[in-house]
Amino acid sequence: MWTIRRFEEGVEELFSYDLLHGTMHLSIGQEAVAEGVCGALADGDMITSTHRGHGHALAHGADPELMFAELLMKDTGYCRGRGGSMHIADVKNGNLGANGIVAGSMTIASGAALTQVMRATGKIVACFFGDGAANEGSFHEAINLAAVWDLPVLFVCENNQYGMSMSQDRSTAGGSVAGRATAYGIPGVEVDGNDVREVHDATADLAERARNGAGPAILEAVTYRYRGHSQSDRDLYRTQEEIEEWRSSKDPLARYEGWLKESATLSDEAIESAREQAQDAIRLAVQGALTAPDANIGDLEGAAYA
Amino acid sequence: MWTIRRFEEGVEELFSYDLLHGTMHLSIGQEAVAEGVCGALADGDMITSTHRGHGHALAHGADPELMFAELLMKDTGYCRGRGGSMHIADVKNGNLGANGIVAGSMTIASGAALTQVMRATGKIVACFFGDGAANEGSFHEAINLAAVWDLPVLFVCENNQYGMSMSQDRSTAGGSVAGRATAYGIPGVEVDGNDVREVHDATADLAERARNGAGPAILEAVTYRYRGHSQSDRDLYRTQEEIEEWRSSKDPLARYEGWLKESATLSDEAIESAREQAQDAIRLAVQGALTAPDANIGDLEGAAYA
Amino acid sequence: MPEHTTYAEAVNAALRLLLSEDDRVFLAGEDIGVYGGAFGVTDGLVGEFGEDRVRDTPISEDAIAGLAVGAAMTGMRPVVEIQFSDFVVNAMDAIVNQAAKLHFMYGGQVEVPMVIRAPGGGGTGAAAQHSQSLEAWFAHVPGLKVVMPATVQDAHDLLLASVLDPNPVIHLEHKLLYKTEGPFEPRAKIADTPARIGEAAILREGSDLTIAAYSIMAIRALEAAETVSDFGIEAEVIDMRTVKPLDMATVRSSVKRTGRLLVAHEAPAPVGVGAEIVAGVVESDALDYLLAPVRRVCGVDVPMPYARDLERNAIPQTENVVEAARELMKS
Amino acid sequence: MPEHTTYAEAVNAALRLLLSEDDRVFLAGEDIGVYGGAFGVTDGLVGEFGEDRVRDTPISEDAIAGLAVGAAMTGMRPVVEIQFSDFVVNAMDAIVNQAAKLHFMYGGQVEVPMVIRAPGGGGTGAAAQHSQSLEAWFAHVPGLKVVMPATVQDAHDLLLASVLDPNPVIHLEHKLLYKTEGPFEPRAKIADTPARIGEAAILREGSDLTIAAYSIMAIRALEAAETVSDFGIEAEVIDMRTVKPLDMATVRSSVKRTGRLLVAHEAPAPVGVGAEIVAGVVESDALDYLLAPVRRVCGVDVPMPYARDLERNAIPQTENVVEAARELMKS
Ligand SMILES: Cc1ncc(C[n+]2csc(CCOP(=O)(O)OP(=O)(O)O)c2C)c(N)n1
Ligand SMILES: Cc1ncc(C[n+]2csc(CCOP(=O)(O)OP(=O)(O)O)c2C)c(N)n1
Ligand SMILES: [Mg+2]
Ligand SMILES: [Mg+2]
Repeated sequence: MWTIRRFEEGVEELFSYDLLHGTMHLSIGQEAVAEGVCGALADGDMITSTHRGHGHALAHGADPELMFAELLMKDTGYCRGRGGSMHIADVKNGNLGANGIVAGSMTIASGAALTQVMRATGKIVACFFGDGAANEGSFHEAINLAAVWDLPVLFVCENNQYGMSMSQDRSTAGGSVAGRATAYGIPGVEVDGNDVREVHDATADLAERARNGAGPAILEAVTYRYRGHSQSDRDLYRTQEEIEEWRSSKDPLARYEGWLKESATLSDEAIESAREQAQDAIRLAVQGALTAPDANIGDLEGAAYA
Repeated sequence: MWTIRRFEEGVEELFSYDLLHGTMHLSIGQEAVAEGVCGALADGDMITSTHRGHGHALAHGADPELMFAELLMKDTGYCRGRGGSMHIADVKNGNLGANGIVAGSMTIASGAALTQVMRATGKIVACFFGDGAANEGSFHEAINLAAVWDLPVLFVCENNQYGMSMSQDRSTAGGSVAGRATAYGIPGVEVDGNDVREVHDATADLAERARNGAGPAILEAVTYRYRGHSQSDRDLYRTQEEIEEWRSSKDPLARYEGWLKESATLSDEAIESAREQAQDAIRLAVQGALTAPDANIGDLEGAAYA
Repeated sequence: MPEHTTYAEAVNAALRLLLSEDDRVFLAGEDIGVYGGAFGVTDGLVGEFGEDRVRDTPISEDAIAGLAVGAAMTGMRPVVEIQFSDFVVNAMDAIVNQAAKLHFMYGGQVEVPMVIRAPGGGGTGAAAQHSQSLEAWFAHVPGLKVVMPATVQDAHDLLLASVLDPNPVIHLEHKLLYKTEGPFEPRAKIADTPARIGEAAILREGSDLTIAAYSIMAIRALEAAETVSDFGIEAEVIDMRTVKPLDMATVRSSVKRTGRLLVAHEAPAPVGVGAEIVAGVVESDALDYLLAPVRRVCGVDVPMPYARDLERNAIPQTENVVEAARELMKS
Repeated sequence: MPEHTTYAEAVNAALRLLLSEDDRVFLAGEDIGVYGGAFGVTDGLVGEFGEDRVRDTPISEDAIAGLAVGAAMTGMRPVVEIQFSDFVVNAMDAIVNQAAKLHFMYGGQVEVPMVIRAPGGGGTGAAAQHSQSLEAWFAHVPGLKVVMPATVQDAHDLLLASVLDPNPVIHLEHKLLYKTEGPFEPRAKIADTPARIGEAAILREGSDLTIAAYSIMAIRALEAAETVSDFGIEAEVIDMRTVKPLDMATVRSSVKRTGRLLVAHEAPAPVGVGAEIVAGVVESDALDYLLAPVRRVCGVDVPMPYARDLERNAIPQTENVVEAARELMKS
């Protein structure tokens, strides 16, 4: 999780130096969802991601240097500088890609899951989406299809309680994404998205189920976004108090470290060095990416086609 | 209901004489849904309809002669011969129109309901849709929007158990359209769609609720389609026994007449004459429509625009 | 398989070959199983290949296209059907923002080899929401290829070529062509298809004017060419066959020979494929060979009407092509 | 209101006027309330007119467009926003199969006076799924009108004209224009707008070539015209302003004076609006006045790349217009 947080902070820093293009959607505060879900997946399992996908990519094995390279418009970036922050894919590692379209990857996830069934691979697909995405028609069609065909896909709602400026209670009838699972006759489980262990265990159960042919499920992980929706957000739709409360008392990293200590799983020193490792890894990744060759501008004609 | 059935039989006859163009979707066997719902609406309430909309239009006050005129490609038809069977609208009477797109009228119904709120008219909108339509993204978006905004719209699922060749259990996860209401925190009521009195009473309750600002609801009326999906259907996806069973033991007209007799509401003679009246009305409507002037072919240029 | 068959049969035979030769191929769509598809094109396939390979879907066009994207990205070769091309409106995100873009957007990490089959066009009395010709939209989207066979043989050969293509291909069939008959040579193997996406065919040679058309209008153009020939007008008829990419080289060289260009398609003229064909000619040196203003014979710019006569008037017919060709020769 | 303001402010002022003068007008869209819209265009309006008139919606583009259709049919004048024009893919049924068709399909029983506002275009680094220019799709659909203002004043005046129109109008704004400044005269009443849908504007007169463009490319064309004028080339620059209907009369008469045509838009060339403008010229007697093949300066036929230099290369820039104009004069 420290890697994700340091990565996002690195992005903020590069952005402030005006080294990036476009906008960025940061997942600071939501690290436990990406970490908990991807940590519970098996080798070869796949994920589909969102516009807020840095954490998903890292948790699923992406190389931070190649991610920074993408954001820095380098030819060595995951998408050769063609995709940018909203579109990082790492197909080799099973990340089928971040998607700039809200709910845009949900039907794709069902299709990728269909391949696993037809090929009997025993693999599953974890589909990340936001609370706001639950009101798109694609959410409905993707889940209904996966449910009638018992496809091995786990729909993970990363519920940070806002879709841009819209709070979930203003946008989402019924008030619960996990609750919508009953409409499709599939399990819907809500967990504390800032408790990485709870996310991990719930994912393991539902992934196992899907792997065994019992079909899809919805996992709703309640969490919070510390930063604005994107770089241009003025945060007019929520209070500073609300943000402060989550940062101070519910931070997923602090909570996990607290547990590591209490349970004597790791010593303070071990934790400290883990933090430093993340810090160093990110520093090196940025340095490596900064010195990489720029994206190749000479090859656009015809590049739309394979 | 006799008017609807006789109308549909009239359509079949005209079709067999090759007097119609395109295909037709008949509602024979489903008359109680249209009749029960529209009969429970108040003056000025609106409906939106489907590709199988003849019954809805008639139940909401349409003139069968102008409907036949439309099917017969006459200038006096509801749509001047431009719409045809799948697109009959009777806006004066509050029928905002049949729609050839499955679920295509659902978001329109929410929009029309929004007008009623913003204009404080006290009117509601009844939105007819089929069981198959419940798997379109529009279903989800229209109902979620109506629910978060407490719009006065009643979503009426005319569940004839098949979407073309797809039985509901093969297409619809969860198995119940009314059951999906919980996903939106609104009431979902399932009724016997072949019992016109049950449909009427349930509609009255939910319409009242919507009228009072309590928001939308889903009414699922379970019924059955005697004829093929359209004129080209070979009925390969269901058994003749199944069709026979519904016709012989569950026919909505027979059941209503049975009740009229048992409850001594109407005498046999009165029932008989009601039937004959429907018969005569349809015969006259066909005659009138047949002699009307043909649709005007001279005015297509620019006709797309108001 | 007969020497002579229908357009629908030719598509069916191509699907059968694809399913039997390539186990990565599967079909999905509404009522394509036991029902055989709204136009009978998939008749018998579910019996032969089973419900795993021939999948009836819920009425969820967005999911149909989206599942094809996800399956194609992960190694399958989905051939999905949108029951009427009008319903692609519900699948535009999956087609335009996903299928068309992922290969480039992800820097070449994935290919999206999927085919969407959809019947388009009018003349069936199904009116405004079941009669559109929407090829112009797809031809405008980088990353998509658009195929529109006019002949029985091409319906077979181009579908095979579409599945061989590593890119998303929109394969638009015309409802009125399904029952048309023509000479037919079924291919024994998928790779035997001689069709190449992006290659037009000259259906008839002529020296007086060039008629560029596709799908059903190529057939009507051919009929029109025979008619005007009785008036001493020899029209060269080009069937574009694919509208993205367009084989402009063939059109330009023809125009250089004839000096006159007539373009015909069923979709309305404004910002249609015909405009692109015209532009592709006059931005080349072929402009200098034009002896008269170009002509477009297209659908009336109005939603498709229901009434038989109105519908007929809204759709370009053979006689409209004849008339335009004769006027073009006068100017 | 200042004498000089930004394009975004001019749209905002039009919305304010519409909301205050016509109680049938309401706004709906994603984050248009307290957030002020993704580009700040609706800033302050919810505070002034309340949540009943300025409605934040769930992330449901199909519902946004569909509710507009239903509200418009029943007497309201909805002005809804699609946050990025790329997301209209999710609203195509409501726009194309419903809004565009109902007036005709229902035999004139209803009118659908709705406006969909959407920011389009690239140059912001948002890449393939947030940078498209999709006007060609809508210009191809009978029943829709498509408006694309280039200037601050037009952004105000054409939006007012769009709401006055009894038909569905797609009002496409360019993201990079929002911050541009220009002279501005706010209208006191909606009906005071002098703008007419379907009327082009000649931004600059010239005798050597005609440049037809719209939206941001009209601005770039104007810059290019000033530059080539230093080389002794006088370009006439036409801002089409609305792409459906197209004011071809203005383009044709200009071409008859200049003898050369250059068309510019940001969308890729294939089956774009530029092709229609070209076709509209060469199917008229203006063809005879053409001294050289026409030129199109359009976006590269590729999804929009992220990297700054790639993005810049994918989008037609002022220098591309300059270059094309100079080459056109040589040929
Ligand atoms: C189809 C579509 N509609 C709207 C947007 C603009 N948009 C980008 S992110 C976002 C909010 C998404 O909310 P949520 O799904 O909760 O994800 P979060 O940003 O909270 O992680 C919106 C409206 C989009 N990218 N795609
Ligand atoms: C968006 C869309 N998809 C598919 C179709 C083709 N189609 C017309 S009716 C129908 C079945 C609809 O089933 P249901 O909603 O249950 O209505 P029913 O026909 O049973 O009355 C289908 C698939 C269509 N018209 N529109
Ligand atoms: Mg969120
Ligand atoms: Mg049904």
